Amino acid sequence: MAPLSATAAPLTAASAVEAPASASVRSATIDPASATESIGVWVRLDSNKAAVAGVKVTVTGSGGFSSDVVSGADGKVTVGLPGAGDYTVKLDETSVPAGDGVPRAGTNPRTVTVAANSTGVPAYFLLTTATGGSSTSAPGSTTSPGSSSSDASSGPSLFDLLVPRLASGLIFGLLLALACIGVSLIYGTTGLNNFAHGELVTFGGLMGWVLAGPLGLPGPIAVIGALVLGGVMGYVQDLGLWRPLRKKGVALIPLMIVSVGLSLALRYTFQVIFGPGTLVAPNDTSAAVNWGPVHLRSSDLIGAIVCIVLLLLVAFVLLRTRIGKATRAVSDNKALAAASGINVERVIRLVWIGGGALAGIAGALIGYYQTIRWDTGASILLLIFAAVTLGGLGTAFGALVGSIIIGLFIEVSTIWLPANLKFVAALVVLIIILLIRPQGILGKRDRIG
Amino acid sequence: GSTTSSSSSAGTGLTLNIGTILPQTGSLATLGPPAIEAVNLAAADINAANVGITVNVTQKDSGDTSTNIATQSVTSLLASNVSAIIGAESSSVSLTVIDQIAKAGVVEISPANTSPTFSTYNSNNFYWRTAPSDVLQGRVLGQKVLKDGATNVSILWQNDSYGQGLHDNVTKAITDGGGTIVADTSFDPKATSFSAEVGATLAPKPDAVVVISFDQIKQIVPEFKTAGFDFTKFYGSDGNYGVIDPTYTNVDIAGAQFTNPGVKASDDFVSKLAAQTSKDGAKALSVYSYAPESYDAVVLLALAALQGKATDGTTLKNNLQKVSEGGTKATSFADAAKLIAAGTDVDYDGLSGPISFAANGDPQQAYISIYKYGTGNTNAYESQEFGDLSK
Amino acid sequence: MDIVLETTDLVAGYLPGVNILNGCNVYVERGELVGIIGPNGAGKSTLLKAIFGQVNIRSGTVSLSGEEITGLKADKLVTKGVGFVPQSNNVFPSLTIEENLQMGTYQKPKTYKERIEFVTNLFPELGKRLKQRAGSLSGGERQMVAMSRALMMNPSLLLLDEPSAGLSPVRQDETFINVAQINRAGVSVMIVEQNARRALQICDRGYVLDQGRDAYSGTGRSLMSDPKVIELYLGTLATDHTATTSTPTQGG
Amino acid sequence: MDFTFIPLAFGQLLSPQTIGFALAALGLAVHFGFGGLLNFGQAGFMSVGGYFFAITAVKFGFPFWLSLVAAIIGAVIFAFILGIPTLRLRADYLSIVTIAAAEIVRYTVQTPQIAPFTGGSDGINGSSAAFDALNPIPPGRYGIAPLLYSASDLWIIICGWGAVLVLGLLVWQLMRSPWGRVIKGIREDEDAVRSLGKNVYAYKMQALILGGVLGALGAVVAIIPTSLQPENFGTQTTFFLFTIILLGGATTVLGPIIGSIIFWVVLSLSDGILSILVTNHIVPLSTVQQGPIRFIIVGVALMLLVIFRPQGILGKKRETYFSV
Amino acid sequence: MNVNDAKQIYIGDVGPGVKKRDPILIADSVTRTFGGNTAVNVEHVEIPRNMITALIGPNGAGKTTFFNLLTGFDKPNSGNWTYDGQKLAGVPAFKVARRGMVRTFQLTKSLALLSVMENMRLGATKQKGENIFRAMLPFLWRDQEKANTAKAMELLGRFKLDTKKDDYAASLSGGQRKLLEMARALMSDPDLVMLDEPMAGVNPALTQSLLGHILGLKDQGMTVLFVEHDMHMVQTIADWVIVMAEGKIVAEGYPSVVMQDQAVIDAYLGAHHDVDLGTLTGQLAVAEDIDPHLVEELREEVSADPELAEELAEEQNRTEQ
Ligand SMILES: Nc1ncnc2c1ncn2[C@@H]1O[C@H](COP(=O)(O)OP(=O)(O)OP(=O)(O)O)[C@@H](O)[C@H]1O
Ligand SMILES: Nc1ncnc2c1ncn2[C@@H]1O[C@H](COP(=O)(O)OP(=O)(O)OP(=O)(O)O)[C@@H](O)[C@H]1O
Ligand SMILES: CC(C)C[C@H](N)C(=O)O
Ligand SMILES: [Mg+2]
Ligand SMILES: [Mg+2]
Repeated sequence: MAPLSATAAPLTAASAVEAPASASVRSATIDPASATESIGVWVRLDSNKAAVAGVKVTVTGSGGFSSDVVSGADGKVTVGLPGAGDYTVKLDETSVPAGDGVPRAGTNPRTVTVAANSTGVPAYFLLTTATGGSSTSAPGSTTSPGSSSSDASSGPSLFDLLVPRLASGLIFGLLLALACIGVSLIYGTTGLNNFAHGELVTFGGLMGWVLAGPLGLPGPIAVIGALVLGGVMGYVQDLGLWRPLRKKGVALIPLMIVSVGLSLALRYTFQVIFGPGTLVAPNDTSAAVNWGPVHLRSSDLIGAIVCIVLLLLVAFVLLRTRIGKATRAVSDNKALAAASGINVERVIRLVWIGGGALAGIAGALIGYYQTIRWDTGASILLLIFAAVTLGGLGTAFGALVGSIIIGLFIEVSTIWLPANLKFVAALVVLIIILLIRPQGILGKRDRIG
Repeated sequence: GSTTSSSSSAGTGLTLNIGTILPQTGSLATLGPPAIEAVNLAAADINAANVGITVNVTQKDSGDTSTNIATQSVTSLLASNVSAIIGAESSSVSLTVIDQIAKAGVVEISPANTSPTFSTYNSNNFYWRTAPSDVLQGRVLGQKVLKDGATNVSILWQNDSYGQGLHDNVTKAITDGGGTIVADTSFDPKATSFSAEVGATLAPKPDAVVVISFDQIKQIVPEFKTAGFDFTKFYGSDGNYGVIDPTYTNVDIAGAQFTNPGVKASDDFVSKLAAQTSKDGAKALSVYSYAPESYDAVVLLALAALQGKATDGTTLKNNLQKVSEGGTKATSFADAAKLIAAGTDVDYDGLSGPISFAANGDPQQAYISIYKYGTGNTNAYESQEFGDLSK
Repeated sequence: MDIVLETTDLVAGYLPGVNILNGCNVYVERGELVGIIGPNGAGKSTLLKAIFGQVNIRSGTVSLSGEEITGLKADKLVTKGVGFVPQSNNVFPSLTIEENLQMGTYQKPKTYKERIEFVTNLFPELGKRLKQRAGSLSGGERQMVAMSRALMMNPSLLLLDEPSAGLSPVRQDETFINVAQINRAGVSVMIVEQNARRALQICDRGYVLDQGRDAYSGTGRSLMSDPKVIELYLGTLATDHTATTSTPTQGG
Repeated sequence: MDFTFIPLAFGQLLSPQTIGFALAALGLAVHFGFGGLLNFGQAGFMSVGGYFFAITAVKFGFPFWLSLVAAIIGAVIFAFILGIPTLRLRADYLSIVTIAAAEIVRYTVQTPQIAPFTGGSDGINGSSAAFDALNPIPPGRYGIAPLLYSASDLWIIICGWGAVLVLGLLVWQLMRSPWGRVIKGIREDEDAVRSLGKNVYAYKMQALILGGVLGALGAVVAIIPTSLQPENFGTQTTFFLFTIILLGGATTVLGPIIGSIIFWVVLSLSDGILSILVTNHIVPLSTVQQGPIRFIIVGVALMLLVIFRPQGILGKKRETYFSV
Repeated sequence: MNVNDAKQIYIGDVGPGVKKRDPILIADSVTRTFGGNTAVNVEHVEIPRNMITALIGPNGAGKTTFFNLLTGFDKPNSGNWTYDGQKLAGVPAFKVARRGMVRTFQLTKSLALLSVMENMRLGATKQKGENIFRAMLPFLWRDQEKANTAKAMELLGRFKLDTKKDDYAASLSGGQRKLLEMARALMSDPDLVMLDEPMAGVNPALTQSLLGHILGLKDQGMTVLFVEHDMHMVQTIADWVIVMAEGKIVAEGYPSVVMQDQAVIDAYLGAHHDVDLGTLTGQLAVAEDIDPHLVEELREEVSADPELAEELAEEQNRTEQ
């Protein structure tokens, strides 16, 4: 690479080489139209992109090639080249109209590599008047990921960064919470860590898609349909698989493995049926509200509201109703619950139906919020478990709190961390919180002895 | 996999067993079918030509990198004594199995790997590919962005071998040309939400955005739309070209442009593929990415076998370069086979372009096509750039 | 005879091939208070669990007021008026005391108000801490909750598995008095106890269980003074003591 | 019809992948089956071991033995980092923390910023050079068709099974010693063990390290014939490992090894059978659908297995009556 | 009563927190609160060495919590205690046990999927084979293992668990678990054994024979601190009794003395715990020391039911005669 001296030194490495070469080649012009290789110079203002005409630019290359050109009215000029290779492009700063400034620091002169058969290889100069403070934007400098490296003045403020992330984190957290409640309750009532719960979510999403997409039903009906079908799926699963296994007295860990198997089987069944691609339900994706930096679609807002309403409803059912209390009793001690006259099987069946329904609607809403795939549920399963654990296993409210924390951390962390580490942030938070409260945020410890 | 043996061909000829590891599952599964069908088609064409070589194909799944399927598929292919393996599509998957294949003395020829990593990878010359390194696509894409007038560019790219390589080369082209990367955001290939990433990408108000992904683009463009982005400033690449199609109605990305290595698939080829597809009982194809390259890969292997008069991996690797460059040009298998039979040095130029292998197994020249979307998410071939990597 | 509960040749067990109950025959007449005692591991808890449908019954029958209920599920039995206090794991740890008691009236929520009064009278300690989670209670407090939960149901047949274990002496006595009282009010009771003398005092009849069989039976008092039962099971500690309350213990 | 898939499937009996999973599963059995540590992050241990091995071998050019030691040290360090804060957690919480830790490893190694070191999402290729250099077997193809092995295949298979044998014996001996008794006691109730004067924390840590090192060694065996790919150490791998130990019997030493063999053989067989069915148009499926179908089969097989033999192939039936 | 003993247990005036001549465990101002509720608030207590001390008190008095604190299973809000002269506060549970202070749990903790014999062996201390490196070399620990097994067999015989030695602990009945727990604790030859209601749920005859064993252990120098609600047992073997109520030590003394203490009787024992409950009079008498409310209830019941009234009158006649 040629040295990139910031000063307007007249001699660059390339032009130094060129000196002893024969003078006859000097200023020889090659017709850019017919040349197999050419460089396209374009001089513009950095601020408003306006073209700057009449600026002198010299292109020099090996073998003594050199060509002086002047930018046209559109700021452009094309330089025909004798062949592929490295060329030095230098802008004559004295020819720049007064007040238009100088090229961005470090860009003049510059080496441009031209590959064979490349025409119009761009060699642009952006003129800026902001001299001293141009500490940034040296070409090729590695920029910090996830954030802009351009001048601080134009960079977004922390507020602008934070608020949209809080919004999307909150929405995602709420969606996650809906999906979590089923896991939490099923774990609570049956002790089963259901690894196939993700597939209930996927199922809901797919059903939502089928209803809204191919069947062309309106969105709200599709979402309600997903809720109903999710409940049916939960019921069928319990009836066809889990109940017989419970009857057989299969222990929890083997049951968990059954759920892993079920998850695999269902997930790939979805793939066979719905294909491996991403499915998108018809939706109005333009922003319904623009609060400063926050852009939300109407489906995002409605989704969030539906989540909140459903979560409140679940809370009410669990805390206040007889069946809700029975659910918690079953989760504590099945034998004793039965001895208290609770029909344990019925409670578990209800939990499956409810959990399936909530997962179903969560899936449908996730389909609207993001997109749906055959493995959508599986890909958020870890987050579901993390949220449930964070809140305290088996406590439905814990799942809510955990979900929102996870949702927020995933999004907010991207302000400081590379985006591909966003799950890491959430998981680290999970670990840290569990270190401080090993029983989860809302979990309670029992006594020893 | 399905074995397309068939056709009791010219009595005493050679039998070439090839396997494929192409994505039937995983994040590239949308781009698997065109390649899979093209391989079947090529085998059928070769066998139909009846020139003393029969090709047997065993198709296996490559999955994606999150499963270990590729390794297993390769193990099984190697054990069934294939002498060449076509695949994988994803560069990362190829990297998983490249050593395993090379150590077995079997040729691996990928129709779609574009990561520059392979150009310098020491595989004892058992690794080849018919798709050009992203040094080329990156350059074309980066320069295209600049030529369209954008100088402050954001890149949103998927963090894998392919994304990394393309990202590096796009970045180089843009900064070399005097532009600036204003936001450089990578995402996990398995990410499910992109709002933060898109937010970061758009925060510095770029003139253009380059998105390097696989089918995640379906989830990415709505975020752009919600943020009120103008899609004429949107650029994509081979990994996500064709993913958005007229059935995708939520976002109209009219004006978005995509690069894709290779030439536009010819109508003739497209209709032959369609016939093959229906014969195989598979779903009709909607994209043709890397179908020509896959077809050519099979043809080149068959030619190399004819040239070397043997079908073992070493013979194949020793003759691949020879049949691809220097000599009399031929554009179909039948023609090239005739030339070889006549003892003429052949230079096969296939459906995907003027394939001529360098010693490292890379094609030296290639076309990069540019496609542009119109309203209704139809896309049209715009132009193509010819690139030469030999210098 | 009006028999409320009867088991005939009951055989039951946990592990395949291992029978814990080997043909057990017991019955409870209406309004009767029957005690079951026996060495550790004799199968007393197993018997109660078998009656209550929580252990596999391999052969034999259980009948409730003449109706066969063998293997019927627990919640069905509750509907039929059977209450059960298990020996261990007898509270819902993450529910509050109040919620534990509510579970007692799960099938008849209307009766809650009335029953809770009755129960908190019985165990005033509980009444004061209705909001405490049962999981944090002391051993004896748990036992009170467990007993109360069963009493909330107001059953017509009550199966009690060592209700006095872990209770302080006064609470034990109180429990026995209460059981007697409840019994006098018409509830048939089957009580398993290790605090055997106390239990036999209030029982109309008793069984000594040994190795899954009803080895001896008789009125409470006859068992208490049966030398075989004393030797095998009751020991002489308590009697010794009653006789020699003020004898100083000889320490080493 | 092409029936080579049958011998081929049985070729999985010997494959390095089987060995790698057998070792990692054995490690998981130490954690979970014997010690009751619900470790859902065994893939993380594998990943760490693999990276320590590959980075030292490829980037620093360590000789094989040194890289192997590095892999072990890596696993030990990871065990400490993971164990010091988390071994106090209840089993189900531990499971989530370990799964999270494994995912953290997987995401972190792929960070582009440290890609020069870790290879980013490409992983690291070529770590077997030093190992192959030790190969005394003359080059060539060995075995009976269709099971032909190159000299380097054979070398890793021999060394791998040697390692399985030695480490299996070691674990077996440990588990029937008083040390193993303490570990099993902790599985049942750690407070009780504590009350008997055993340093539960230290024992758990030892078990975590032992199992982790086994996982790391498994990863080394698995990556030598192929390459190190971060995505290969995702949660799916841990699930497969659990499947394997439950298949074989979680509280046995032979179980994980047999489980691994069966798992891979069955996976391979299912693929072969499907191929035959599809190719001969016995089932109406296209090649593209065949990929997912085998996972459906694996999933269903897994369920059936657990349903009909919950204690695993070698486990004691008795244990399942006292549910975990 | 040990007043006759040559050695007196305490120094100075008997009362809560009295100094002991030879204490093995001394605790000072130990408190533990849960929420607003103070479960333990012990100002000073000393446990005499080589004696059997009973800790009694109403349900919820804080006995178990106090055990948990002393043995490191729970953290106090404040407080200090020494064992054998060494500070013990803040020492983790396993180290407490290693120093010879072993406890059992009120709610039993058997190691379900270990056989009864393995449970027992686990109780032994200083096992060479429990070191991971030595564990690999069986010849280093085989002899010790044999000795432990023999010892375990002997204990199991005493606890009537020998026939169950190869069964999983999960298959024991409630009482058997209690027994196993205690036997296991004894495997370690503790200096101070702390038993939390060891005999609750154990059948009386067996209890009786085990008491003999405990006395034997005391002869060999062991100190016992136990919580128990069975007064027969307390009176039979305890040398000293400490009474706890509402977290505090409210009385201490020789068993016979403490049990005559009116406060203890009122709060805990009841004056009539030897009265036969089989009669209404008996029940009334006992009810009198429990709760006036209960008495009232009983009387109401009697007056409502002529049969009962008759029965009561008859009984009273009999006793008067
Ligand atoms: N973790 C806890 N949270 C809240 N309260 C608790 C907790 N542990 C104990 N308590 C309360 O502290 C008090 C003392 O309990 P403790 O178990 O020490 O009693 P105890 O004397 O052993 O009683 P018992 O004889 O019934 O076993 C009880 O009232 C109990 O409810
Ligand atoms: N879950 C179980 N699995 C297998 N065997 C069991 C189980 N529970 C109890 N047993 C066995 O059944 C027998 C009877 O147990 P049970 O609990 O009925 O005794 P119990 O008479 O109630 O004794 P205790 O007075 O000690 O409570 C015992 O030998 C015990 O070992
Ligand atoms: C199919 C293609 C999108 C694959 C991509 N070029 C890669 O190398 O990974
Ligand atoms: Mg019992
Ligand atoms: Mg207690």
